[in-house]
Amino acid sequence: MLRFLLGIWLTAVIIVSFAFPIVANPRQWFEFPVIPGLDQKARILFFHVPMSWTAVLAFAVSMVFAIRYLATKNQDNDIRSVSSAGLGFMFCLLATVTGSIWAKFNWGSFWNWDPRETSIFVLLLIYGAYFALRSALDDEQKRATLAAVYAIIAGVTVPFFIFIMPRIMASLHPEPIVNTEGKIHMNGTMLTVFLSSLAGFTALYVWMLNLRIRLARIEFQRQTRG
Amino acid sequence: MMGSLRSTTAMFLKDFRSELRTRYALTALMLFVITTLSIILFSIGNESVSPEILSGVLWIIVFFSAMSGLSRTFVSEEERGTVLTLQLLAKPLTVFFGKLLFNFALLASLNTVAGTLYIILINDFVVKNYAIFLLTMLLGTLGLSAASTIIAAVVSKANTKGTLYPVMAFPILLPLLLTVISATRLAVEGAPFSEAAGEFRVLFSYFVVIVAVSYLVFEFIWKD
Amino acid sequence: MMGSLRSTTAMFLKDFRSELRTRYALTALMLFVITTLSIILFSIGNESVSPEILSGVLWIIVFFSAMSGLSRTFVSEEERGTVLTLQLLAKPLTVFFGKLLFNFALLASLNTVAGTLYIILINDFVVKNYAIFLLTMLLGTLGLSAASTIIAAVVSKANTKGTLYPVMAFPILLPLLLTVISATRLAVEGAPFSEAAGEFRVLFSYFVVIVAVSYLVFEFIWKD
Amino acid sequence: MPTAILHASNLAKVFNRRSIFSNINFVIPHGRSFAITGRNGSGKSTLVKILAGVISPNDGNFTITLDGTEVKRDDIYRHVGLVAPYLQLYEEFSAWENLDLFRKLRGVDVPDVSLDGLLEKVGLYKRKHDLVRTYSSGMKQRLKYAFALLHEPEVLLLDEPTSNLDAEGMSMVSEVIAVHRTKGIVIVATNVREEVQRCDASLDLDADPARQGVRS
Amino acid sequence: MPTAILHASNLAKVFNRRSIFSNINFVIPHGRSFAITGRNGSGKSTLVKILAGVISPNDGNFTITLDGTEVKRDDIYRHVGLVAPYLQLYEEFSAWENLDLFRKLRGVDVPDVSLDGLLEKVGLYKRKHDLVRTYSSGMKQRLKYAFALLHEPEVLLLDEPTSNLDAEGMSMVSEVIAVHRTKGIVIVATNVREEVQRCDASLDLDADPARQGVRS
Ligand code: HEM
Ligand SMILES: Nc1ncnc2c1ncn2[C@@H]1O[C@H](COP(=O)(O)OP(=O)(O)OP(=O)(O)O)[C@@H](O)[C@H]1O
Ligand SMILES: Nc1ncnc2c1ncn2[C@@H]1O[C@H](COP(=O)(O)OP(=O)(O)OP(=O)(O)O)[C@@H](O)[C@H]1O
Ligand SMILES: [Mg+2]
Ligand SMILES: [Mg+2]
Repeated sequence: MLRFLLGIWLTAVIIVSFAFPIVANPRQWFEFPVIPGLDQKARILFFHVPMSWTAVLAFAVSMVFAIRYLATKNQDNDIRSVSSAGLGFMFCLLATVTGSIWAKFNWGSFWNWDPRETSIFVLLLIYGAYFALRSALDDEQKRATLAAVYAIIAGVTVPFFIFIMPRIMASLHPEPIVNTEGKIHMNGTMLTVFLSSLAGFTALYVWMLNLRIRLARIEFQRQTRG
Repeated sequence: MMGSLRSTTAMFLKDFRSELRTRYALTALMLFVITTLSIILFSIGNESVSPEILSGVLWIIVFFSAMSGLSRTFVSEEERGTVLTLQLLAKPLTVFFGKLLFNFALLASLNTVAGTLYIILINDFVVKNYAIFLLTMLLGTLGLSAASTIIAAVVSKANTKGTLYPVMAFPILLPLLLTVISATRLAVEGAPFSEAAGEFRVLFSYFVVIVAVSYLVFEFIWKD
Repeated sequence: MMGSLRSTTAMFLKDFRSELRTRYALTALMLFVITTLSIILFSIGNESVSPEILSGVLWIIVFFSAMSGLSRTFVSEEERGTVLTLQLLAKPLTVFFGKLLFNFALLASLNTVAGTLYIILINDFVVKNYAIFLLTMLLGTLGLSAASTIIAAVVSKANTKGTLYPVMAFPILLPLLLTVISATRLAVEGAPFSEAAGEFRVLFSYFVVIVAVSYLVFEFIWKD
Repeated sequence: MPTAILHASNLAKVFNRRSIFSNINFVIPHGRSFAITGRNGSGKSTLVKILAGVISPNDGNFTITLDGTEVKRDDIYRHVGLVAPYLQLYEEFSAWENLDLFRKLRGVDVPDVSLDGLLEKVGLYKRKHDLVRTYSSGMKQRLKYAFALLHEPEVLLLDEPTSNLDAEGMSMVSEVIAVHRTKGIVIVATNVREEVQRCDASLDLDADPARQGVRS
Repeated sequence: MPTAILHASNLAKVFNRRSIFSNINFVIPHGRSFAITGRNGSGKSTLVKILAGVISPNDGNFTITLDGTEVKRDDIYRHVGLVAPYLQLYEEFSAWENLDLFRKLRGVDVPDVSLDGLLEKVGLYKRKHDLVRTYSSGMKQRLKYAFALLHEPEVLLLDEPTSNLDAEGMSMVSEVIAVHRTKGIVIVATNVREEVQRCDASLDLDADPARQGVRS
């Protein structure tokens, strides 16, 4: 039941985000304002940003359960951790793809080592390595432990990027929506749509996570018996 | 903290001596540095290259050599089955810091060779501010050896060691590499020391953070 | 000549499996290439580099891949004490050619990916004469894998035989690398095929010589 | 030397979901020797490794108490000595270099003379400067005894104590057991009937309901 | 199966200037079992390795003749099977993968069923798909028998045949020896008196004038 609501919700968001016109100074409730630098292209914001945020969220969750695993040595925590990591990887890919398509039209090229691009690229590398490591370990306790350890080690190095990237290269990437001056380029409508999309994607993530966890658990039980 | 210092040095000396006997790691490292350097020299020929690129290349060489040599410390313990022996002889941290010390020594000697040769052989690479250059080398070596040691510990437990090591190490080392490269640039451009302060702060804290994390997680890797 | 072909392939498959146990391991290889490449990409950044240097850098990558396979080849047999087992199972040459095949396969697959990505990702690196480029890649890979295999064999015995053989590795490798680099340059400069004929002759004969020599000396290295 | 007691209460070990053994219970008081038997793959070595503190049980727990104070898990390695087939010493070093490394790693102050004494006792004195790589299987086994006794542990764990040894080596082993029994605890994991009978008490893992021999 | 004969005439081995043994002479006709004894470090394994053709004697020579034709040194490995403590199998593979590798490497056509039979015989059938890394010491020893018997060699070399084995394993060994004795030659290097006595003939390396036990 819930999942139908989710489906309807997301389709609504998609339709709206494309249907509503973008005008210089919106009067009707259904009009989006122009965001300087990205006019029609602003629409992707409704997908690109939620995706990236969901990815970040998923990795965070994965990290939490990784730490829990090390604390409890309970295999179930590993199941949760890896499931979330997988989803994070997927959303991260989507964000990159949408992002780079966006980049193509905004900055002229799909990829040009923009800090944001670099950081997400590294994120992909880290979790690529994470899964490669998992596949190279037979014993499941070891697999869980070492994967968790690696995720943690990688995790602590991420902040360094945030710090050094600006020093090394300037970014073309638009300011965070909630940026320093706290000025918001969106009007009520746009913000509503944006936030609904954000909520929609988060819900999608939660739903998929539960599916994967249940699946993994069943798999686990099956192997225990067989 | 790191077990008694005495046993840590013992651990270090053990690896050191067995390296002197087998020369596996050292061979790999040196072979790589020398070969790569001569490739660079050859391909540069007599055209001039921007110092930016040169400082990048220097650290590429260092990174690659590190990747081809530094995993040995743990991998060989694993393959000869002496892990159990060590577990019965010393605290995990003694082992870790011993290995770290060894990798540092290895990498330091490597970098000294690489750096010296680089400066001597490549004319376009002129260090204008040695204070920056040397400090970068030092901090870079520290951070690099710390990160590659803990990753080596993880990789040693995996099946595909050869190719997995750089894959796992790179994303973790990247912030370090980017920083040392920009610091090296400053050294070559002859910027005042103060300008590199930011880089040094990053490098130092990187080292501290990695060691701290290793300190916390190593036992999980070491004991099964 | 190389023991029966069947047993040679068996030898090859054994190393292949122990390196790539799971089907996912292939992604590890991909990542390996991507990693090595992105290091280059980072240090190049957005500035433009001469094709000469780029062709040098390409071969640094290739050489690195060769090294990472190298440690796997004989040293691990030595350290795990499975040398005796192999001696009881097969003729020395079966072992050698098995290992050679493995190193070649590993290197070839890595290079294919690396070369392709290199051309795609690095805009300044434009191959004008693909015939030359591909043939160079092939011959280079052959020569490099042959050389690194026999070197690995020597290195693995270095401790027991207590010698400095490894140092010889460098002079052995250098001519090969320099030749492939200049050949690659020709490919990039779009020289006519005939112009690279000299390089190809060198590369081919290099491969033949190395294999022939290995064929003769391997038995002495292998049996103690 | 302090009086040692070893308590094990319903220990269980599972490897990749295969239960090796479960609810193992025993108490070994000071001055006793204890035998662990069972067919190949029954879990002797696993149990030994658990008691040595190098792998952790999936269930239950065990404690070594010295003069009433319990030994912390991280410190167990100081108080146990292990001889086992899966124990490897450093082959690129000589016997002497190995022992020298061990005392330094452990941070125990064993004078050179007692190292020599130890080597004499295990019959390797004359060969102490040869690389372990060149040792025969029996000589390696002998060196493991030096490894296990170096730090005078309260608990001595012997997994297949007499394997690879000749008659003279075997008598050395029984002497070691006899002597060490008076100083602390000796645990022997073996398939040899005589060795089991020589111990004060014994545990047969095959008797364990959840036992897992090779055949099963 | 061809009739095998093994001649050894004044074999001598020197390891960096230490003479291990010298002028060892013996002949082992088809259908006999031959024991090699001697204290630890007396040279049993060295002699075994020489007979297996993996190391060469410093003096003297030995020949294996099958139906009167002498086996070339390079081909000896086809006709001998070895079980020894210093033999290592591939730990990252399962028992099955190991045997599969071995038959392919040897280029012998052993059908899958007989691989299974072999594994059943050494009691590892149920565990054939587990990695050798996870095997117990006795299970590894059992697998070595599969390694040695796979290609049905004429000469079977058993160095410390019963080490790490349980009662059932030992009976397997004596069966293997009994059966193989009828097919060719069995050479046993051991310190266990019973095993020596069970053989048709024996050689005591300690009796050798130039003998080199550990002590000397
Ligand atoms: C390959 C190219 C791109 C990648 C990998 C990428 C990646 C990301 C990531 C990871 C985030 C979320 C993390 C954060 O907000 O700090 C993000 C947010 C965002 N991106 Fe991108 N992006 C790309 C290109 C673009 C382009 C071309 C634009 C617009 C011109 C854009 C606009 C935005 C905006 C507006 C946000 C929201 C910022 C915030 O709310 O914090 N992105 N992008
Ligand atoms: N590679 C080598 N280099 C130098 N000396 C060696 C080498 N291999 C063996 N030795 C020496 O040769 C002697 C005989 O070794 P060997 O392994 O044959 O003894 P063994 O009779 O098998 O003893 P054990 O009963 O312990 O197995 C030993 O003193 C050993 O130290
Ligand atoms: N790391 C591991 N992973 C999975 N299974 C393991 C592992 N170590 C041991 N086992 C299994 O646990 C069981 C007990 O092993 P253990 O070595 O304790 O047997 P054992 O009683 O010592 O046998 P042996 O008499 O041959 O030494 C065996 O079935 C073995 O396969
Ligand atoms: Mg055991
Ligand atoms: Mg022997």
